[in-house]
Amino acid sequence: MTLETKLEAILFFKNEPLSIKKLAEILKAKEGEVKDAIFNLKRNLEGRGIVLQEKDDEISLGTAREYSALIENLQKEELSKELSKASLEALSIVLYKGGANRAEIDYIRGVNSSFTLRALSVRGLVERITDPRDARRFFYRPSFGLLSYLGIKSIEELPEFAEVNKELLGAEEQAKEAGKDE
Amino acid sequence: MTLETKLEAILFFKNEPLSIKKLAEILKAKEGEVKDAIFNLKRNLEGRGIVLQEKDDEISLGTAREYSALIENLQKEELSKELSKASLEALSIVLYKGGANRAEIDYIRGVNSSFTLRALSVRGLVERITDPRDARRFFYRPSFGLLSYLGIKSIEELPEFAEVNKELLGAEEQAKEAGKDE
Amino acid sequence: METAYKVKTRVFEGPFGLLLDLVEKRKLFINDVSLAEVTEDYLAYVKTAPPAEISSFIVVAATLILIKSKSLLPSLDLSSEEEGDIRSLEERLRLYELFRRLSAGVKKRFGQDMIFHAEERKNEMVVFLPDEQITRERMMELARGVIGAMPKVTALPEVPVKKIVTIEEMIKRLTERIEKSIKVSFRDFTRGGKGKEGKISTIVGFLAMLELVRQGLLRAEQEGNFEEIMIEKA
Repeated sequence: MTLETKLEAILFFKNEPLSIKKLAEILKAKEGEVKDAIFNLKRNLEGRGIVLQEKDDEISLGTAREYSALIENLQKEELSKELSKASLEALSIVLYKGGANRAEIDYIRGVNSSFTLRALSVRGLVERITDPRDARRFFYRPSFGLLSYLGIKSIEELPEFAEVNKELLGAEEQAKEAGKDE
Repeated sequence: MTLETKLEAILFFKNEPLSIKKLAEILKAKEGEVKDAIFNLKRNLEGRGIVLQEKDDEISLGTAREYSALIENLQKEELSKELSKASLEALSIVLYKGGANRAEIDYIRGVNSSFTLRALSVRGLVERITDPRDARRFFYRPSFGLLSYLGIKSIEELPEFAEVNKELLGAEEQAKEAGKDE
Repeated sequence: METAYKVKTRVFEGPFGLLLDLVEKRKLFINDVSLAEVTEDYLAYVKTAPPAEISSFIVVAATLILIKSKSLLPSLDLSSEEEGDIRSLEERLRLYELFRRLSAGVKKRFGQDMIFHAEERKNEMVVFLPDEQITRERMMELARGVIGAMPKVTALPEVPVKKIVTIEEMIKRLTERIEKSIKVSFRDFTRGGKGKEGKISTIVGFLAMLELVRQGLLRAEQEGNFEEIMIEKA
């Protein structure tokens, strides 16, 4: 029994995303050790039917994207793959910014996005949490469900992620300046 | 992609024992080939957290026996945990709507409730049955245990039931109206 | 893929979507020159939009008018705030352009090669375990709370700014003023409103004036920089 195999057993049994913090607690290990175990598990799963997904300090198991068609046929509930333009825009913002509050999304889109965000949250494509910077607001971040629909193991696998994310940090500063009086 | 990794993906996803016959059907392979793949997968999973289990003619993935103490602890911990606000909210909807499917609960709460409902199911607070209106979905209704815990014989005895029930249905209609562009 | 902006058939997508379509249709980059060039098309669309939607376009319309005015009257002095508005519009439009490009990539991938999480276990062991938080009163409070948090029909979707004044209203007001007094100063007409609302009102007024001049209903005159713009019925 290694930390890595215990980790695998726990993830399989719980069948839901778990945070590194929570895992460290269950495993009675340091978070750094858990991270090492995650790294090893990820490597060991390479080329297998199961993959490890990572997002916001949480991890989850899923089937590898190569088996998409095979598994989709076993799925009972019909998946809705339709996304409106508004939804696609909001999702891209949430993805490439690594989460955003409504004001930030509205600023970029130039229109109010509250209904779009609600619909995305209901569909489980974004997670609605309390904004860490302001408890009166919601913060929307990508969900594991969204990564799954996109067939990616982590947000970094999105095309152009590193460049765009960096570019956005710069733009965000400007936006803050410009949006000060709004 | 080999038969072995496909098998792993299928077993992981289905999360229930499957017969070799059924697997051969899904994999469009001969039973002999499936048996070989099972043999390989079993060997490959040796010493891991997830292992292949065979019982009668059925196989499934499970956690290795060494981890049973760990898993038991997890189970206990999960059940002794206080219910979250999200769970209580979902429970109140199931009660005042007189049962609901997940889509309806998601819609009313504005967030996805999959994990929340699972937690309620495991604790015997709601019963999960096939939705009489759509066999591909589940319908959640208050359990008898829940009603007797609340000291009522039927949901109509809940405080202000008629009024809250009506408001709930009305608000649902309104929200659909308000968000219909999405 | 989008080669032409079809004003009549296109669904409402907000001011940036419209503006970007117009700029891209002409294969232009985002800058003050291209924005000045598409201003009229933008306004033409805004005028055909349903009243409930016009409001979301009006702030951008106001900035476009500024850009257009500056290109028509190079002598026009812009305040630093106005220059800031123009810069900010260009930046926001570039940001929006970036996300529109990224969302095309997201669309391409969405639902293609998917990852699946395991299904729920069918016969999970069930232990009846209530929680002392579950009481009749609490259940009612929570149900009521959920109802209160649901969106209501009265909240109009996708409308970002308060409706201040429409172009048509301004044109109507302008025409009435002109008809009453033959010659009136532009500043007098817009009554030099204060703050954001006043500024927008001035800008929309200016736009309305340009429109009437274009239609040949009005004649406008400005004798020099900073001088009053005098308008009269043609």
